[in-house]
Amino acid sequence: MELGLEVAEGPAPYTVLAVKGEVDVYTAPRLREKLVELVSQGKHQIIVDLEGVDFLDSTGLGVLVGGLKRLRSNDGDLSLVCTQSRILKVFEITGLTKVFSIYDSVDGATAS
Amino acid sequence: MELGLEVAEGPAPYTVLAVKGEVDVYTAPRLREKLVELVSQGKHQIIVDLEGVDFLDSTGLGVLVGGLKRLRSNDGDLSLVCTQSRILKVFEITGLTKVFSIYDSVDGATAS
Amino acid sequence: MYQFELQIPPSPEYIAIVRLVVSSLASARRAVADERVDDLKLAVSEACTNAIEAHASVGSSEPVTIRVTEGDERLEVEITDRGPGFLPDALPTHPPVTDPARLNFERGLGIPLIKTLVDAAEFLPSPEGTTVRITLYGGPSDGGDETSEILRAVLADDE
Amino acid sequence: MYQFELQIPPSPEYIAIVRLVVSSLASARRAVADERVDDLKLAVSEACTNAIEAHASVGSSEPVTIRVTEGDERLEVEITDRGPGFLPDALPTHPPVTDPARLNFERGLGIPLIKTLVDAAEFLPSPEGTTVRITLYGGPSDGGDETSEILRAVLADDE
Ligand SMILES: Nc1ncnc2c1ncn2[C@@H]1O[C@H](COP(=O)(O)OP(=O)(O)O)[C@@H](O)[C@H]1O
Ligand SMILES: Nc1ncnc2c1ncn2[C@@H]1O[C@H](COP(=O)(O)OP(=O)(O)O)[C@@H](O)[C@H]1O
Repeated sequence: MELGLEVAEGPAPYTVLAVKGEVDVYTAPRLREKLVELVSQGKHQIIVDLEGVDFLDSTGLGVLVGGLKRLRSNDGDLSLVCTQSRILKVFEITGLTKVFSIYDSVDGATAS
Repeated sequence: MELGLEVAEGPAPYTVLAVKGEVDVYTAPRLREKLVELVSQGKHQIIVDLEGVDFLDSTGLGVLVGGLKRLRSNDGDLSLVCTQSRILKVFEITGLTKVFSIYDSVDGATAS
Repeated sequence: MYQFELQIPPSPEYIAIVRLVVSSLASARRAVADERVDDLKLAVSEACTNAIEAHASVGSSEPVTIRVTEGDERLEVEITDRGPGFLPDALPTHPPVTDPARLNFERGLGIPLIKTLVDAAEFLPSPEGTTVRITLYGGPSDGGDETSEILRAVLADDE
Repeated sequence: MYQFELQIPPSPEYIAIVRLVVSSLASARRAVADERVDDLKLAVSEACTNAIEAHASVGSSEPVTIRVTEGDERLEVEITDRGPGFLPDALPTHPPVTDPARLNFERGLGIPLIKTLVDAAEFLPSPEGTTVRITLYGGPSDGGDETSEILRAVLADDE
């Protein structure tokens, strides 16, 4: 099972990380590594695009929380793009809709 | 698991039965019933379109052989449309490429 | 009424297959409403993750067993491990999401998710390991205000 | 090296799930070349069909077991039933396809398919039932003239 991870530069200062596939305990470490790599490259405004994600579990949530924490401690931010109700539901259940800024589109996230 | 079975009238005297999904021991009885029904309605030139079939097992082959036999005994015929190599392979392995006329398209089958 | 059993090596890469099997079974049989299949899939996946971590914590390479039982209007999934067992009611709770310290907690979301997503979740520890029994009842979901209830459960978790 | 086990009720509707599991395992692990996954899927499906029919013939509702073992560069699938057993070498052969009487045979294609599709197929009858062991070796297929060999096997079947 492959996790798709594509990095694209958005309008400065944003970097967009598009995630595709299933994020679970098996694949989440790759997402974590990619986030750590981006932060260490000085990308401190990261938009994680979850539109291509079919499945997201608590490990995936944990990695996103970890990324957010790392970025905030660098005066940056991690925001999310997600419109799929089954993925949004996982953020809602865990209360994380109050922790992350979640947008309808990458444009929406960069316009914020 | 649903088996898709769509009947359409082709240029006379042809009737086209388009099959979609997986044909196995569970779903093949529905294919058999549909063929029996068509024959009993006087459709004696049947083209079975297998382009939408994802999987075909020996039970499915048996049903097609049974249909062919029934039609031949009515001076009719059953021909197939199939271009997918993994499905063609099953006909080849069992020698049934010599029993059925297999075409690239419904047009090819009616032009024969 | 049928039973379906799966044994997987205690390794994270197999959880995707469990999800595939459970969601195929649940949607094929229509014992549960379509929109609940995703809930079941996530709950079972979380329980398998915990089972596999439990085996890792004791160095066990024994298989983890997933048993799916369909009854009248309900679907039950039992995930059984040979790990150390645990006391679900003794788990620590998270700071509220409004507290900045919340960001220090990357874990501990699995069991709250399981409890919220399914109609019944039982945690049955024994000296040989743990069985998590997850039940979904048939019929469409009630469409109630799930989210607020959910948030309350996660934030308070004061049982 | 891992082992994966599945138990299904002896009913035709579950064979689709076995196919899903076996092909997911085979393609995820890359123990076998992609183009062989379809071969394995069909062979396992045929063996499960036979196992389920064997249970039906004796009225057994016991589960059928599918065990997938991955070794170095090979994938082995064992399908075990609790049916009456049979003698694979004593099966009748079909008339050649050129004979019009061929059309009287709608059945008996399963075992020739299994034998042709996989690298090794063993039929292990016992007083308790039958185990069919199917093996695929790793690496890409040899691209040889499979079809003619196949046709010979099916038409002659004179072992
Ligand atoms: N099957 C299990 N066996 C042993 N301990 C478990 C099991 N399931 C959960 N636990 C314990 O409960 C804790 C909380 O689980 P969970 O809410 O899923 O979060 P996480 O797995 O991210 O820690 C785990 O860290 C573990 O200590
Ligand atoms: N697992 C099994 N247990 C008992 N009998 C079997 C088994 N597999 C095959 N057979 C016997 O071998 C025959 C031929 O099998 P097969 O080639 O798959 O064709 P079919 O199942 O269409 O008859 C079956 O009809 C059955 O009598």
